[in-house]
Amino acid sequence: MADVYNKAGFDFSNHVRNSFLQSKGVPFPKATSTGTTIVGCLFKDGIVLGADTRATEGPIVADKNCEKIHYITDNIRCCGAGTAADTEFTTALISSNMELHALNSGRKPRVVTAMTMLKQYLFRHQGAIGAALVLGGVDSTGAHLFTVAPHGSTDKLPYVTMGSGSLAAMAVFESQWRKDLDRESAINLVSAAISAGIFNDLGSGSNVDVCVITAEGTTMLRNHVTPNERGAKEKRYKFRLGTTAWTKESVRKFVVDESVTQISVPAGGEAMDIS
Amino acid sequence: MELNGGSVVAMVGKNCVAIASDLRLGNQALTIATNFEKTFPITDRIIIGLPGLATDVITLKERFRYRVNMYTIKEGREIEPETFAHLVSSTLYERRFGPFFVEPVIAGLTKPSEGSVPFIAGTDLIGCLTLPKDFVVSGTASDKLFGMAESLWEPDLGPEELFETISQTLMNAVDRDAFSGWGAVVHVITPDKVITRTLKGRMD
Amino acid sequence: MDHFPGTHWGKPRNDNIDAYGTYPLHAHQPRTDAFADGVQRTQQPVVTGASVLALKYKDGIMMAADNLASYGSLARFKDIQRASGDMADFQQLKHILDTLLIEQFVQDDGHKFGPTEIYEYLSRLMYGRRSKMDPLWNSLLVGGFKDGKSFLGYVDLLGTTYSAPTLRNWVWRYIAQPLLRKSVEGREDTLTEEEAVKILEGCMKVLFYRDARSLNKYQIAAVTEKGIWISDSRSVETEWAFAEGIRGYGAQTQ
Amino acid sequence: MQRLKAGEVNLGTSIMAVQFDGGVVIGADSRTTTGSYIANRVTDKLTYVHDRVYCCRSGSAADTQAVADIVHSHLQMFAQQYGTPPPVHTAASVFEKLCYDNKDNLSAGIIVAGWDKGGPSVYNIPLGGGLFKQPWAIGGSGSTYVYGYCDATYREGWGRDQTVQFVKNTLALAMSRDGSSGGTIRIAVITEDGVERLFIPGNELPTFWEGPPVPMTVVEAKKVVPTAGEGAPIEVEA
Amino acid sequence: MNSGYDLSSSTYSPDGRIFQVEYANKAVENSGTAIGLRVKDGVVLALEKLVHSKLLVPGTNRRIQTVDRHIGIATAGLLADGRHLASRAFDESLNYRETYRSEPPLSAIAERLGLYVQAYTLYSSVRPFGISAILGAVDKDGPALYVVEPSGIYYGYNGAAVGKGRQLAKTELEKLKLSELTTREAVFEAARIMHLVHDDSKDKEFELELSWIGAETNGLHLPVPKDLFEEADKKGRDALDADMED
Amino acid sequence: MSPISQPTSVAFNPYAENGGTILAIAGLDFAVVAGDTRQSEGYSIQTRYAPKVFRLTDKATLAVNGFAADGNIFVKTVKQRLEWYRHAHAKDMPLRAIARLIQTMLYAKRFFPYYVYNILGGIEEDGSGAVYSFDPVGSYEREACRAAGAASSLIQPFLDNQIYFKNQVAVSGTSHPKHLPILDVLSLVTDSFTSATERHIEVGDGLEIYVIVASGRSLTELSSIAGIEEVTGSASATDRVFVIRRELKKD
Repeated sequence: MADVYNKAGFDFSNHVRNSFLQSKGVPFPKATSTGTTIVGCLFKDGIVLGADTRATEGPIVADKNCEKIHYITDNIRCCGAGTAADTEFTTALISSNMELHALNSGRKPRVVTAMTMLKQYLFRHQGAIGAALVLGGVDSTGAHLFTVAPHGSTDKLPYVTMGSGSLAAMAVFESQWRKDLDRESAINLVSAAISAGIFNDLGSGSNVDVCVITAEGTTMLRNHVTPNERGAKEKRYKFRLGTTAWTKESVRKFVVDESVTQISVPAGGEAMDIS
Repeated sequence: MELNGGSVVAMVGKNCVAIASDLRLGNQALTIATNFEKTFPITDRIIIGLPGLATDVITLKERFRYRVNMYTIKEGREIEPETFAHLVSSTLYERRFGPFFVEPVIAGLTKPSEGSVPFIAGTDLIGCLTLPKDFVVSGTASDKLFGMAESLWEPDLGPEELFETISQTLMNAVDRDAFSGWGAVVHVITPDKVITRTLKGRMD
Repeated sequence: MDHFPGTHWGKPRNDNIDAYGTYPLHAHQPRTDAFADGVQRTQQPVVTGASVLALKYKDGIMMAADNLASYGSLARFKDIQRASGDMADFQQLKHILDTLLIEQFVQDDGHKFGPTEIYEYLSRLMYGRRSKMDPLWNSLLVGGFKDGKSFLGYVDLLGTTYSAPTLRNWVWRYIAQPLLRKSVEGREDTLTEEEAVKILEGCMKVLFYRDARSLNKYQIAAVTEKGIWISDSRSVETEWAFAEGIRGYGAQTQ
Repeated sequence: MQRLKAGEVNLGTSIMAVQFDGGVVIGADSRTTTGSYIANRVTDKLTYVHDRVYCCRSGSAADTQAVADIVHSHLQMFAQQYGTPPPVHTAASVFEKLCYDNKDNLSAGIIVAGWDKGGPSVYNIPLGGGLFKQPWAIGGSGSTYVYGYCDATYREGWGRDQTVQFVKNTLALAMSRDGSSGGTIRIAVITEDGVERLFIPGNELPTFWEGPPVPMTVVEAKKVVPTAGEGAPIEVEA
Repeated sequence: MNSGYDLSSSTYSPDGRIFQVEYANKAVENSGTAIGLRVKDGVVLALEKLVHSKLLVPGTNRRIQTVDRHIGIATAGLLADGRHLASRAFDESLNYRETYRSEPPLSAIAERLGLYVQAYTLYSSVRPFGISAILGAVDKDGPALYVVEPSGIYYGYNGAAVGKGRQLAKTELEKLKLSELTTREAVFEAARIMHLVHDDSKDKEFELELSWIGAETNGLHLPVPKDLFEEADKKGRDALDADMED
Repeated sequence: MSPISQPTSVAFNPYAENGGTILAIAGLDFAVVAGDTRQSEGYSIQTRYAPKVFRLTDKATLAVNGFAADGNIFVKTVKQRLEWYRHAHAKDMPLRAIARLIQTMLYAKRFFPYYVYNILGGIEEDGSGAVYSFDPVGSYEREACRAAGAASSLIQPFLDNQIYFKNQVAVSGTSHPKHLPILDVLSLVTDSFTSATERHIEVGDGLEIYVIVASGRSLTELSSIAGIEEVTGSASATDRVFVIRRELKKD
């Protein structure tokens, strides 16, 4: 059990076994993926990022309200599409590396640094880590927006989209994006782009998350638009107690029943002699 | 997942959580054992459900026990549900390219001083955490469990009501799943006790 | 009765097989030879024509299509007007449809095909061909106007059909569908011709921006009560200036 | 030809570099595709590796970016170590070594061009490595359509403006035929004095023959239009 | 009288005739007249359809039929044979299109029909067609007019007439400068001739059928439109009356 | 991961999967047949309104789900056969005969099947509500309820639980009802679909519920339902067909 303090990096030790199982016809369980629409766009004072909140396992919605805008540093955020675990852990890794880098260098973190770390990390794994990212932030050199594809290529653009809903969202950007939008219009545009993904791409759904990053600070608008609330059910499905038949019961109580018995002092008794 | 079969579901109630698993252990379509519990207590107030490849279920159960013990020793306190969920997640992601065939479900209450708040979580086989407010499902009957739970669950169920809802959810789901079933066990965790009941189920 | 000169006159007839003497009237054997097994039609498209967008508006149906037929990624025929999918299959389809229309013309019995009849025919044709595992590799949009009602329908190579206020095909659907849905759904009865043209122009612009197999050269056509018009070849205004200052893909600034 | 990895972003690309007396002109289209979707329509494929040395990238976006980043780092070290800007040949050689040594894992076709004390030069590093010094080089999927045009058109002794025009025309022709190339044309003129960037927007590209004009057609309802030989007459029932 | 040489079309008479074919011609000669005019910019077909019963619905049982968009056929003789031949012509036309992906020239259709009709003169088991067919079209070479006879022979014409009144009709046609007439003018001439050749004494009622192919029909074979038909019909009738008064 | 798929396959696949879900429940003297209206392909919605439930006669409705082109052709063919039956016998084909007809038609294409799941719901000759469910090659069974299609695995266990009272212990001395009241059934149908819409990406947009009511049954409960519309075919019909349309989520 030497791996309590694990070495960094991945452990491939089950690989051989798994390949064997697979060759024997045991199906590989599906990883959660975020079909996803994620977008970002530059505006007058900074960056607006957006994401839907659906996570899927095949055609099943695994999570109706997941968070796809990940924290990198105070002034940098990253939206993830692709294999959910990969986007989660990749951004977490880069986030901590950024923190270390900032402590090491004593400077405020820059977006290009995060971008470079991400692309080198993903390139090193040659596409095996299925993370498609939209990275945005504001640093001393201004506002920056990038996409990072799973193989480690990056793009620098004023408005970007990623994920299965990226085409729908891009259509909105291409027909409505203008230079130097104000904050409100930028938020609305990003919401419209995400909504296009939510309503036209089956892999995307539920709510719109928005994050605004400016030189002044970062505002996370979690569930900024919620166009897909579930309505009330027509019936209630509470069961009568005793509906389910069971054979055995055991109860483990945390509170040991105890009764405190007052040991009465004889009335008018004298104080103990302690001398 | 289909090699040994099995399903787990966890639900949030009012000041309580419940977690339930079936009892089947199979070799593909052949049922080998009908007392294979897939839920394991981690602390008094945390239970983990591990449906999946039986060898990994046992390996991971031991590994989590070990890691939680190490945590307890190092930190000198009992692990909290959310911390444990991240421990599970990281443990699985270490093996991103050679994963355990297990999709854990975690149910627990935070410590009393923090209000005994219900906590449930699930991850996929490589450790992607989901933290829903209502229920988590996993295993070979996950589709059916999703359908059942989505229809039956409602907020603020008391421990006994939650027991009925989670039992009905699991039983009816596994009855439509060839790889799960043969009875079930349900745990309801409340601030002052854990109620464990074994359910009568179809034996086919 | 053996009315027809040709293959079998002068040969003994076999009444055991042809009890009602209908051969060759109803029992044309498909002509096969030693190579018949080797004959396969389109199993994957070779020349792919570009796609068509269509929408319903107040006065009828409007469509837009770019003029490009791509061969893989080579723009080989620049002056072909409209099509979608495999060009050879599309030309075959046009021929079949033409034959049908000649038959109708020759019969001269007062029946005229409207858009719904053409659509039904094409969907049966497409489904029939897919069932023979010999599909016509096209997606078709049928738009028309008859008896005061407009019609718009879609058929693809599998025979899958549906009617909807906005339709499009191939990669275009992912890009143009959201735009069309947003601007058309629920407004089919109020959209004016100018608005419809504007919507399609907006779509064509985005498609030109984002589809690697499109050209900034397209035509718009409309079918209304008054008839059909097909515009000349036109282009949209495009916007590139914002990109002039972009340098590199990352940290580069020079 | 090495294939792209599944799902990889592709620089379909038309790229080009031409030397003239005082420097080199490099140019590229701006399209990046995944399948037939244009992931980026304003890509900058002209990549800085040192002050007077640039490269044009074609192939996998991830691979060429990684290689260019590594070379960029190498050349910075070189300049610091030897106190002199790296010659174009040096830069090209580093590229070539990386491409050759990793030929099984890379999908990169790169043109390196720039100016050094020896004057302007252009190097072509095709898929799999190899270093070829040429007065002009074209690359990427679009280049196959314009080799003939280049052979027929190129002349030695051109000045800057003629060379720029040649690059512009060649790229526009390649972009019009190759679905994987398109967007705008980005050009950089590298001379001793510096690097001058030129930008030709997508709506101002040089145009050539594009087929006969297509006229407007109007068919009034209840009228039948004659057809010349082919196709059904268009009949409209009102 | 014919010593049995007329019992089969596969048998010649001693002097080299096929009586069955000649009898077929008789069937044509007893039928209402059909004429065709090939003029400057089109073709007009006209036909005298004898109405043998007042119970028939006017305008039905058309004897001028359409073969393809640009081809019409008028037959004199047995109506059923005419229908069959028109259907065969349609098949041939489609077959030509199927093979060559262009609209068939009339010469090709006439040739194929000629061969087809001729095949019915070779076998004892069948009888020859009892019709002569006038085929008219405007194809890529301009206006064309052919007649296919029961023997299978076919000729191209500027003006053609078959059926009862063919002699008189031919004489009238020969008087016209066909190559200078427009299609519209030819419609009037055709109507006039049809009224002229109709023999009121023998056949009481007839229905005039008129069809045309030309610039005004966009190259399609269509019945002459109602207003023009009525005008031409009236003029033809009037001309006849004027002749009688002379 | 990329939604753009290019037609690169060597062999032509004559089938597609167009999503959606259908279900039917039989009551004592009524039957309910429902389906969502989304038609999808991969991650894209082809149309938000493509009906999956069709009225065949005044006592039979058919729900089809699977490959849409096969489904549409199949329904057209069934309707044609029923029309011929009417011509030959001057009456509508009885429900159980339609069920057998559908089996025969499906099995006739055993080696190039219609890739569709059918559920037939209606009123039998004895006036009872009935549901017949079919597999793509014609195996069929009369049941009280059935879900099919993309989200069938989500809905079927729920129906087991709520219609058959599976795993529920009745209050001692009583037993579970054999048939549910019509309004309860309709609520179950709606809840089934809203739940499936939440959890299955291919279900949504709209819901169409056909209700077939046996002759003589009171219609008062139905008249309380908002937006219910009668679609009975012939004026002389004694069995009545209604349709209820509801919106579902569109994401």
